[in-house]
Amino acid sequence: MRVEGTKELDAPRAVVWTVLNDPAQMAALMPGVESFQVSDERHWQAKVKIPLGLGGLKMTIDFEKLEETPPEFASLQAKGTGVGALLNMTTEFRLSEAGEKTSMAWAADVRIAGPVGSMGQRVLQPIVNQQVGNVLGALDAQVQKAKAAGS
Amino acid sequence: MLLREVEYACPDTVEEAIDLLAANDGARALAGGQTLINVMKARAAAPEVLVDLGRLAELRTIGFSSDGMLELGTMVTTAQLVASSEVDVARPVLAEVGATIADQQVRNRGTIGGNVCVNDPTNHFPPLLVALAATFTIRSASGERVVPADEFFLGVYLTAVGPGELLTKVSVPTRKPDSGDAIAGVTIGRHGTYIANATASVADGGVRVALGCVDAVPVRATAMEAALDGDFSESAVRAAAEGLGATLDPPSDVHASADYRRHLAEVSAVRAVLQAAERAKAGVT
Amino acid sequence: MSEPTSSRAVSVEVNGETYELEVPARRLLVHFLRDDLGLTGTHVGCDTGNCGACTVHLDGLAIKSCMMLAVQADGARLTTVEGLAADGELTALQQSFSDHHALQCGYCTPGMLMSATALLAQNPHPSEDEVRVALQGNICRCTGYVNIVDAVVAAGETR
Amino acid sequence: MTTTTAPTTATEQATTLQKGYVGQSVPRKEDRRLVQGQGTFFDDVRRHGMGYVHFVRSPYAHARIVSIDVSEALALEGVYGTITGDEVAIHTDPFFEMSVEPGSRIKDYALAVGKVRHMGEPVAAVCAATRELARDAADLVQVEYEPLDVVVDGEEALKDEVVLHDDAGSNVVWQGVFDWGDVDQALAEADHVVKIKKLHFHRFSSTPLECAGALVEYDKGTGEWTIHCNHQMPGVGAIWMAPALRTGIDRLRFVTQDIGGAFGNKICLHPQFVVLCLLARKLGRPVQWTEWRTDQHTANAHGNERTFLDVEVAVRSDGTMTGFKVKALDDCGAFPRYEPLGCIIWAQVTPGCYAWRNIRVDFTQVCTNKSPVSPNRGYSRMQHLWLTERIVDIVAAELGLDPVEVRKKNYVKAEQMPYETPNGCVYDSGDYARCLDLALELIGHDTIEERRAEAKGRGKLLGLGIGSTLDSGTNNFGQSQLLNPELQFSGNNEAATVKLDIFGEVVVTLGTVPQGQGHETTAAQVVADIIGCTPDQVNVRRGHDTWFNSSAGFSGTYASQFAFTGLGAVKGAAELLRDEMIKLASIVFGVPEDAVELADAQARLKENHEAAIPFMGLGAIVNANNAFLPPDFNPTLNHRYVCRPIFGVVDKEAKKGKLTLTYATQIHACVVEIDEETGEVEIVDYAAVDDCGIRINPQIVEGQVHGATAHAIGAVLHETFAYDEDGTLLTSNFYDYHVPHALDMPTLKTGAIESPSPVAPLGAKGMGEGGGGGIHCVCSAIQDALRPAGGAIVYDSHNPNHRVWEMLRDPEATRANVEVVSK
Repeated sequence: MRVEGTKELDAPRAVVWTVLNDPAQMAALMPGVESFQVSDERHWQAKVKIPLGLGGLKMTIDFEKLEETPPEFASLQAKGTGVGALLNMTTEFRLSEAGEKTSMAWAADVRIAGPVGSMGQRVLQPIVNQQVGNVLGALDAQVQKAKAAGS
Repeated sequence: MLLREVEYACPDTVEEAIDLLAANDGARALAGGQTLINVMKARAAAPEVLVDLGRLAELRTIGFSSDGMLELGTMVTTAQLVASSEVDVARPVLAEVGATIADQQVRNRGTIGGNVCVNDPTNHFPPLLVALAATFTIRSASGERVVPADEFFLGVYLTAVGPGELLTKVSVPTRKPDSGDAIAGVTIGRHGTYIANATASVADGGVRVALGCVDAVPVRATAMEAALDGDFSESAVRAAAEGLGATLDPPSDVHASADYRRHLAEVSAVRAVLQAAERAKAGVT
Repeated sequence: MSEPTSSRAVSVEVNGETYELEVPARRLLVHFLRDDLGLTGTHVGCDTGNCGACTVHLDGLAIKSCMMLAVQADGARLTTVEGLAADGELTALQQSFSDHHALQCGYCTPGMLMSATALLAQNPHPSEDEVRVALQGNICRCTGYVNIVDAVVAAGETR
Repeated sequence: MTTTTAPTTATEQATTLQKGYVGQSVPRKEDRRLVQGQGTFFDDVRRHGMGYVHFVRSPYAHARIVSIDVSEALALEGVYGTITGDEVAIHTDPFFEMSVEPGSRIKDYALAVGKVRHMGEPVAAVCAATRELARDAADLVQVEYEPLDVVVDGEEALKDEVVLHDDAGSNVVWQGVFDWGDVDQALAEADHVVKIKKLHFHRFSSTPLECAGALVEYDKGTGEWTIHCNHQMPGVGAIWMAPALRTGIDRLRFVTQDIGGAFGNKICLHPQFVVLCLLARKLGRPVQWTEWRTDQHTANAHGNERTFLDVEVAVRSDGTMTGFKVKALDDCGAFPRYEPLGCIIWAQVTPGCYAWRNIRVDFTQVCTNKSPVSPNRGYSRMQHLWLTERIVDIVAAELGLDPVEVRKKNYVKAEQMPYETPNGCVYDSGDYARCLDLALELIGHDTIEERRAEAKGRGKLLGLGIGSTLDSGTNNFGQSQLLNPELQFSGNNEAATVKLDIFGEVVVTLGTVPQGQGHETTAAQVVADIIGCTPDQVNVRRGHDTWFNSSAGFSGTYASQFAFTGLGAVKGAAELLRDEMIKLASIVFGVPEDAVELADAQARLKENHEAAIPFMGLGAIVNANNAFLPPDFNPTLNHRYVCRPIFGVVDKEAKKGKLTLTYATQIHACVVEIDEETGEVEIVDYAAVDDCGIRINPQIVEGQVHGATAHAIGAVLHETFAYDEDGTLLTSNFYDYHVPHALDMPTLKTGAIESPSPVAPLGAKGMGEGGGGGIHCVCSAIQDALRPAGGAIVYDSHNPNHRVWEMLRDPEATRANVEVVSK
């Protein structure tokens, strides 16, 4: 399933880039993160409990940075394992300057394998859309925080 | 088919239920269980504690508030609602829709509270209750709050009911003279799961339209509502619905592409509004 | 306050007999009936509550025993297919199923009978449409429902 | 009443054979236990100390297995043990493959070895004290996978860019050309050539309500396994399992009791059963496995998916069709298992119901990363018959001909029976045109245009459809030699025993494995007529037991053959018993044998009914009081008969032969309404007319017609095993795989004629599979309904709302598929 969009962020590109490339700040964006561990600058791991209302879906997600061209482009791969579900996601973003603001074109290819992927088709897309919405909302907040801290 | 280990409690009072929900991280209220048990069988979700509401008789009542709202306890079963004379008088569309939910066995166990709290995008009651401008009473140790339908549904399996809270009742405005409600949609098989649906409620020359199965939560067709402006002629309704599909970002699955869902949402909205208006004119809902 | 526990003593009346057992909280009612009580007439045909092969009566209402925990049935009165012809005499509905060839492999039959018995208790002379609505939650892969619907309508007509 | 049985004018009894119990709707003997919940299905069997098995299954459609760690699972209290693919590879041999190269090089083990090839493929199994614990432990098995590229489309698989079986080196399982008559000449001489680029027959299966499973016991002392199960073809199951387990056939005892439907889907259970056998031996305890619905959908048995490419049909100006050619691409999923038999089984019905003589089929079968297939009601013929019916409707639509008239013009005629097809099969009897007339009468064909106009006023497009189909019965396994000349399979056989016990009980055992077809009842009817008693007096033992029932190499219930081979065996054994009973009585009476008759459960003098010996007397003499019998007469009152149908040998060069023996006809007609706005399809009228020769038990026959029709209606409108591009099955349960329920099924009208089979022992043809009549019929009706809305061509066998809507929205996209070249 591919989701994509463009998000305007009210901060200079450098600030946005820093937020997006700091694993610790990234962790704050993700839903249901219970613990977070950085292995090296290209690899990190998160244990999450994706909130699904009826009880969270626990997953361990390994992240790997695939490509980056500071300060405009990066791509990232995430592989998650949990009982009943396997998550494979590649995501990328491209930042461009829009005056004082930054425009972020993003895309994510999300694949969920396993029984949950097979069962939950009709609910997964809305869930993914919604989680993406949450992440973008959190990103906005995090960028504002970073901007405020930097200024 | 086989659940993960789970702890179970069966409280005798609402207060006790709320205490149990608050005291146990990962606790879920168990109402009819017609979705929750299934999700647990798949081990797609695994609450650590189930708080069974089965003995809470006070949540099984159907009645009226002092201001004339129809009040449905969270544990009112769909079958109970379908057979209720109060519902038949106050808001018959609830029974009409209830009678098409799943099957008789599920209607005998499934509850209105469970149906709305699950908020599966294909569930019948969430869009209906949005169209009917229902309110939801949520209780916690710190008291009671009332949430309007437009703010109740937050996501798939997610509602305004937070940890340590319990939905105790759903309140629906009783129908006014010259009002009409209707649901239209396309299902997988007859009386099956919805692929897309729309509910319309016409009253006082205005209309509320809510779409189901097109997003994580019911979607109000506000532009269409505004465009109608009291004219419920077929041409006006069709004109008002035009472009509605294009505003949606529905899921695509084995039963329907996103495009087909957009189309069905539009067709369903037209049909629901026309039928609701017809019923309003005829004085029946 | 009742504390959450992972197992619980359950007392149920099944087909007129009372059983008291300690049951794990996670055990489904259908497995309790089949594995713990040995009442294997109640069947499992799916894992999502769609097929209705596990239909039993809980305090007189038809329900799917795969969508309920055994502990939830504490204090309840249950009837399974074994309880229909308790004295060995087939009920009119059971006889009608045989007369109309309403069963082939017989796997869905217990659930069908329980749903139809509940219908006839409420509505002794159902129409074809009413029968179809009442049986919507029971899947049969053999008969195309033709003879099942006939059998239930006929059982209603002869009452 | 929901069934409108055809009016008497529409039911014609063509038979002249004398009817006793045979031919009557005798109530079923099976029913009494089943309506009381007293049937015994495999999951009802319990053994002391048994362990429950749960399979660990692959979430990936294609991946290398890097490692499997079972230590955490083994550490869980109550876990008895585990097994992985590595152990399977040591303790068993790969299953026998029927194909030639490259398919023959495929290695298929009971668990994935080294690699997984479809979602849900078992990679390990856990055995524990309870069902719940087994699953808990399975969740603790750590499997590390390295995902590989996935191929889920047959045409893509042909490119071999992603190869499933490295040993084979190609995804092609089998490939060959069948060429009968001279299709090139037929096309050259045709007035019109109708070309269809692509038609697709989708994946679905009958999804029996009872899933698969077994309880397996191992006897350490004798090395024997007892498999309490619901396998529907134990004879062939054992042929797969015994060599894999490196044991003898008689070491595997299959026991079935009641079976909750099978429809072919319980033929390929040998991989799971071998795992159970290994676990039972390894753990020294009975082990039990119950498949779940999700497992059945993801990893047991799908019907064959088939794509038809580059169809060309030769048509004369008068509407006579003289031949067609096609490239058929069959997708068998991850492992061939019962395949490549599907690459030939369709040839039993090569010309469908039609008299065209020039046919070329270029047939290829490939593997993809999807569930393996298995025979499924109408196996392989249904796909091909759908093609022939699509051809007829497309030809009619494109040339402006009446679909009824085109059919009648091209049907094989009653007076041509028995009719030899271009590939040497013999259609034994039938009258297709008369069946069609009856079906059309039942749906009120004469008022169709008025109904069309009336529906239009309600925003509905109304259409009429016809499905002409054949149910070929009694498989000649010699057809496998047309795929692989080296195979040592041919003919067929089935066994039965009939005996008279000491107290006069008549006891029958069957080699067949019934799953709801009422064999206990129909066998009793046949025996009762032959030995002169009532069916109630005949005890037909439930189920199948390879040790205690007599069985033969091809024993089982499949391929619409019970009426021929199963009842043929019963008849043969009963006749042997009858003859012996008469001889015994003649000795007792001291009269010639022809003075004795069997009736009313007695042997009596024809001339003096008062002089009679009850069956009990006969049984007692032979079993307990035989001293007075003459020394040269040694009766057993216990007879086995093997019914061996006579096919002759197949011609491997010309690929011709009698691939099967009986051909039941089913002609369906229906009326659908399509919502112009939403594409929703509603079947508003439906009729099925059946001709299976003599009907042993008309009620049971009609029940089979109903059931087959329901499967077909489910398949055409709702049921599909759809995959995404990653090989994830999107319809793994009954939510998304919607099977028809009572509200979805239209009222079915049925009619019947009886054209007795000249070749079958009782004049009765195998039936029950139904040949997919409903699929052909509904496709035909949808195309007819869409005619005024742009004339879309129905190109797929699966037509849910969304596809019909797309055909309404963009009919040209489907019309681009078709071209007519006229002289």
